Amino acid sequence: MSKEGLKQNSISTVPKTTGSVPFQNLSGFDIKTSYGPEDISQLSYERDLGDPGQYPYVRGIHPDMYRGRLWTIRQLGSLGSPIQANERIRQLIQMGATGISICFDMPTIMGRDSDDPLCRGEVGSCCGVAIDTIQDMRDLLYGIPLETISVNFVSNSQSSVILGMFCAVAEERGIPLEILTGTMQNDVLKEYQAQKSYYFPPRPSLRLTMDTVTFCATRLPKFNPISISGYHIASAGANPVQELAFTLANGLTYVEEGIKAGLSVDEFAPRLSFFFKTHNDLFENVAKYRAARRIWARKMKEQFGAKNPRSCLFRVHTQTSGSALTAQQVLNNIVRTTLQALAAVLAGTQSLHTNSYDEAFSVPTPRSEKIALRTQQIIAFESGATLTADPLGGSYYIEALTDQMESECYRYFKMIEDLGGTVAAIEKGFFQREISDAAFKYQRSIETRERIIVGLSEFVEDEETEIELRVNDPEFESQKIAALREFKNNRDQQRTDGQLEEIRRVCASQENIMPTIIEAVKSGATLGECIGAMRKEFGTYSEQVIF
Amino acid sequence: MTGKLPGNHETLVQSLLSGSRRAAARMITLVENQSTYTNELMKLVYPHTGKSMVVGVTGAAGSGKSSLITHLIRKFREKGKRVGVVAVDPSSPFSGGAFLGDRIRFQAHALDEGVYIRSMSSRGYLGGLARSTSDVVRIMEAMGNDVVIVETLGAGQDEVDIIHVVQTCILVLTPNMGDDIQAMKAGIMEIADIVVLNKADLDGAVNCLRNLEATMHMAMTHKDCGWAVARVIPTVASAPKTEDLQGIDELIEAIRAHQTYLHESLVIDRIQAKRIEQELSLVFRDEVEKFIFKGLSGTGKKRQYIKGILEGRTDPYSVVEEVLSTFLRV
Amino acid sequence: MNTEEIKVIISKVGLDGHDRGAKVVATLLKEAGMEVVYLGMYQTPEGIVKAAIDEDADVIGLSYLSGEHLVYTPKVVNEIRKNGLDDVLFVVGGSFPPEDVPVMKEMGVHEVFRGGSLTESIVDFIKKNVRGKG
Amino acid sequence: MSQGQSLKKDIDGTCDVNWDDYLKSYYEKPESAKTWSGHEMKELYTPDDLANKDYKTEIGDAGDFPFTRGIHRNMFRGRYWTRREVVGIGSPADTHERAAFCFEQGGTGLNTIADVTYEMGLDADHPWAQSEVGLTGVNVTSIKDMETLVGDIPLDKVSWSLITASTAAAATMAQYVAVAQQKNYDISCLRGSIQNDPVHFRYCGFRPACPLDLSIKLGADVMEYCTRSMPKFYYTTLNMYDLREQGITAHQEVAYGLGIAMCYIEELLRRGLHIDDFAPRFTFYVSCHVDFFEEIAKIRAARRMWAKLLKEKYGAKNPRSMQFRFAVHTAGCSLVPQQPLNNIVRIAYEALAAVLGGVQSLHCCSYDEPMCLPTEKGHLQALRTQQILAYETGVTNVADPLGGSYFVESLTDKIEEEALKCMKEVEEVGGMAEAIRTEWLDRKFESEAVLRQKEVDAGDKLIVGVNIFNSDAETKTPLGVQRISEQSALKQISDVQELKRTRNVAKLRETIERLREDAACGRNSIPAMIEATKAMATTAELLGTVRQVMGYSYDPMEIIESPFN
Repeated sequence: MSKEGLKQNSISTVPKTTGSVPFQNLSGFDIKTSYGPEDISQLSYERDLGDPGQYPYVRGIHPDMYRGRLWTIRQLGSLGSPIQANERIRQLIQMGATGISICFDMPTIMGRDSDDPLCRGEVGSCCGVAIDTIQDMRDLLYGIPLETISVNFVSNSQSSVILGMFCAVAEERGIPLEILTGTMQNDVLKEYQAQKSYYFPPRPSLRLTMDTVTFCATRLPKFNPISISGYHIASAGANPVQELAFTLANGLTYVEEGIKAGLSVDEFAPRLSFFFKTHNDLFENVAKYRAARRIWARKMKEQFGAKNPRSCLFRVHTQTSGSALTAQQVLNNIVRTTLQALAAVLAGTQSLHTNSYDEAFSVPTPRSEKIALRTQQIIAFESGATLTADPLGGSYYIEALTDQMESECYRYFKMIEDLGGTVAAIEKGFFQREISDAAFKYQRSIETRERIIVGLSEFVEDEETEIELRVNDPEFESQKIAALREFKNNRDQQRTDGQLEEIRRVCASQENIMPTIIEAVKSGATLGECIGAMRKEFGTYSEQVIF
Repeated sequence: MTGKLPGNHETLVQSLLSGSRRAAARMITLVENQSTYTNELMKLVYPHTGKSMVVGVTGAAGSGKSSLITHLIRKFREKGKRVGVVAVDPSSPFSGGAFLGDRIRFQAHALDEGVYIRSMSSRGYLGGLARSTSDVVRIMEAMGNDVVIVETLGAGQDEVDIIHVVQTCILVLTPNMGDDIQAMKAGIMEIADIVVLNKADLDGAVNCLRNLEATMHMAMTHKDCGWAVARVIPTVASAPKTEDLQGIDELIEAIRAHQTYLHESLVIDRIQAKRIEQELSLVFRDEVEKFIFKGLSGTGKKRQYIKGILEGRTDPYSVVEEVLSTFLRV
Repeated sequence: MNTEEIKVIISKVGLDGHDRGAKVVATLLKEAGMEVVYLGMYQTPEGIVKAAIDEDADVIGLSYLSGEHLVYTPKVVNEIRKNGLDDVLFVVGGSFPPEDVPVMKEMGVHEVFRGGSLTESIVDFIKKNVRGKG
Repeated sequence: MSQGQSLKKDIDGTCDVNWDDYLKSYYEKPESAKTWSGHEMKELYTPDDLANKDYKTEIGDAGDFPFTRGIHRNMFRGRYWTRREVVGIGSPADTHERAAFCFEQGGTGLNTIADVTYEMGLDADHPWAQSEVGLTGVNVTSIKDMETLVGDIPLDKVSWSLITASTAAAATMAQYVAVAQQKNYDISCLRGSIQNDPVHFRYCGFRPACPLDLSIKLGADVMEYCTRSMPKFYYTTLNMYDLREQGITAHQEVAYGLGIAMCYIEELLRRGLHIDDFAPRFTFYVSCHVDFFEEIAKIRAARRMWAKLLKEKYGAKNPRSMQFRFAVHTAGCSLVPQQPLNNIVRIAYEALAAVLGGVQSLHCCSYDEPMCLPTEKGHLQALRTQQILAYETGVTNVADPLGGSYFVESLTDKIEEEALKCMKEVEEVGGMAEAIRTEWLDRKFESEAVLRQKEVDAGDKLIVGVNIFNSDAETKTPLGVQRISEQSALKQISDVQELKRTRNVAKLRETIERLREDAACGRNSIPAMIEATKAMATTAELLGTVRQVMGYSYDPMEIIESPFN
């Protein structure tokens, strides 16, 4: 056995710092040594918890939770070309995935076509599919029975166009829009707060989102038009309580906007869903979900007077934390992902994506993707964690932590309110500042060894396990561009131009944009062209830089 | 037939007579499986049998038969005798399979060329002895074993057929058998030539011993009275410590005594005769049945008879009468 | 050939006494209708093969646990060959790296069942491959 | 539609999905509502489930009787659990090299594990041993081997964990002390532990070495010796883990484990020790299996049961006597060779369960254990798993974080209730010693093990890669395989033969005679063993002598005769 091996194996490699975490969780709460009945003496089961499936839904939104149905095993991962992406979907399903999720390449995310000069080298990037035209959407959805199968689009600023293409393809197939199911991420507010892939100023962006919401409310009643996403907020560096507070604040903003747009809360609120991230701190994470369910339920009922219980349900998709993974000692990431996935299940998530262990430095390989999937299956079928709803419910620690999360969250609501609401706060750079402060604080804690990341800040190894990389097809970009050219040549240019003009007109008006977009993509207008037309009307936006 | 043994019966039997365990093993399998060669083989084997001492050991499951036997083997080997052992275990009524665990206890002889051990499943045949045991014993005799030990599970009265195969029958009892004792008394005690109380170190052994000896005489009256089971031999056949073993020598002595008695009193001849009688009836039963069903096959008669009995037009007895009269012209 | 005419020797070899797996398999083969002669622990290659001869066994099944499989398998195969039991099926079960499966087959093992094998797969293999004795 | 056409070609046949099956799996739900051990679980647990439960007396704060919530008030804030990875493979020299390196790295805890030959009590030159020496650990035949093993590692600065479980533990103890004394250490200051649980070890394949009365005698000899002479030494790690690996359930693990513990306790009391003299040094080895909450509940239940047992049955006064001190070994039998990297997932949350249960010392399996002895990479991964739990997950912040959970508290009660039933069952067959002597326990293990396999065969228990999602078979171990060279072993064997040729036989005989007397008069055999060891007596000679006195064959394998007859 090598000396190196001996060193690494020796039980002596304990960190120089005494306590790993200075007895604070990621949100910076001071955690007591132990919690007992006295810590939850104020708690009233009926008022503050309720059984699963009962208001305020702290213990879960379904009475029988995973006994009724397991969470959806929804693995992301598309590949450059729509054809390959379609094939990937099938592979994942054959490995046992129970949800379909599609993410997009950089150009698509930025609302540009593959042939856009700005996109050289980016086509098919970041494990996403490149969608330019309705033909791409046809290929992507080829053979998938949209009548019964729900598809999740990880699409944000470009959502109106993607939804347009989705509807167009469905109509081509003669499927009535009313029966379409699925989800559009379509959460622009967090783009300004965290993800930073926006095209227009916040208010027009918000209007586009609300157009899709109202359109869905009337035309696609079974479709989730927004998945309000804390994941990206957290990935940008927000701590768990910030993720909680900002996500819910955004959610409440969409509700207000929907009501402004003339919808009744119960018309669209039941279709709002959420997207959280699970990070390394197990209990804090569970508390975050439980608090979210209580806050959302109470807000919807008490502030917006929702009558339909479904309006009060905090339904959430979860992804394990990509940013918690390290490029060092990659197999450690299997351990992290396992613990995070377990945390999400104990928190009562409705749907789950587990990261591949090599995600930190490469596009996942088939092997790593399989293990990510197996991780969920082992938890589902071996761990017994599905046996009963909210297994942690009643734990002195978890209940105390849930309460603390909740009150901290309300503190943030107050701040946002004082700044004049979410959009104003965005424009004032509030979220951006909060997040970058938290990110900085976290980074510091790692550099000062207050926090230890195994294999990164401690227990570092020189020797690394060799890992296979998935290489992107270098030919792909040029092929895609060629295909796009051919497509453009075969379309009725005049008709297309007309439709693009129409988009610009509607943007100036108060009309709902969706019908026009559907017509435009049918006429062969590309995603980039549609966005371009809107940009002419809405202009662009650049935030003040936050230090 | 596989490459593992010479194909024709003569050579197979020849190697058996020369003591080949391979030949014995294969032949026993053929007999067990009631293969078509059985009769031919047994014809060749039979003349070379009947000279060995055949000892039966019977008793309830867990009474320690195997442990006793392993000591008997040791003793006989010390005297330079070749020993064959047939250990019969019951087959599962559900699957027909069987778990034959006795060999674990015989591990001490695992490498001894002078010991041939064969585990057999009862294959559902009642009476603790597999249907083919008597043939198997003959084969072991022909193989040249001076002693053949037959171990069977004593389930109760149906055990009785062991006496037709063995000369000296050892019944193994244990203390605290509760009601089983009654069954034993009523049943197989009558067939025992030697009664052993194994696990005599357990509590209650003393009382049990007294009760048993009290009932002996009653039991004896049912038997040929020339030999009286004077007493019950208390033994301890399995103990991790050799010093704790008990009664093995006494048992060996009792076996010797009984054998001497058999030969001096010539009772041995009667036993051999009984054994042959039993074999005859077994072979008859099988052969006649085979013969008749062969004759019936194709005629559709068998089905008619069954139908007739079903519909109450006739009954098995009349049918058999009719069939026999036609086939055997009695 | 009828299942109850399939005679299987199940044994451990060497000092490793983890006999749980061997016992479980023995019990389940019995329940599958076979006649199982169980030899237990601390057997020698010679003793195992002698038992196989006496019992006219169709199958020899060994269970390993502690990495001794590469030590004993050749010795057992050697005994089997020496005694010309070339129609006896030799299978082993236990904990092995997949790399060793071909190695042991090369040595003369007919099939290898690694941990997690379902009983059905063992029964099926034996039924399919056991050779009749006429 | 040209692309559409080409697409059709591309997809059809290649990877066709049955959308109906897909929908079925979308609506899939768990088949069974039972825990791994077969307890029917309710859909929901609420305060009603804990209604008539008094926190103070039934649960208690961490650090307070009955210690349900942990034996320390501040749990991991005081110190982390010990992250133990076992060292010990090949010859004493190999093992020393590895141990020494750990120490140089500032290691304060060393583990060395005995191989099968040593556990069986055989010298390296025993015919049965020769092909297996050093295969699964290290064989210490004479004081020479122990000297090599210890080398220059300062015994007063290190906590040495000697993993010998069988009756050979007595020899190990003697050999360790002998070396320590020769090096002029004050043995009363030595810290460390020895597994020393011979009674359970008969079920791990060492029956010949571990007859019941001999096991209790020698086991208790070590315990008594340490209690009187080495107060800082943990003299037993009562091994519930190995029992669990036989295929029994969580509550049986606790029940039978405590049952065996009682065998030793009663022997020590019989020898005139007071319960509080020795109980504080009693430690346990517990399994963590795949059923997350059940294992946590099991640990909490075990803590409560031990506390009550010691207080109520044995009248312990010292709280430390009532504290269930335990190490966890994640369940080797929960791992499968199919899709081996999946085992990392299982190990990860099994280890989490151990930590949430408040473990004192944790050993994670290597993911490759169902295939071979752990590789370096496997070991390392296991260690990293513990480190991630310790430093990244924040689960160490709070003592018994699950305390109060309606589900966990109810499950804890359930396990305790079931375990008490099992203990009663054992009482009824006349106590654990009787249950072992009459092989009642053997039969229990056998039937349970068959049951477990049937559950998997029938799909009542699902194992990913085995009876679900088992499509692909792998042909190579992802990160390689551990092999051991036989060379070092051969050297050790010749050394032993050399030693036996050259040692001073007269002196040896004296010490062996004294050992024989002490054993015969029922005196503690460790002191005599120490003297004999110093006179070059070998492991087999020490144990063989006592075996003979107790009426057993000198050689467990019954092929060698005593050289002293």
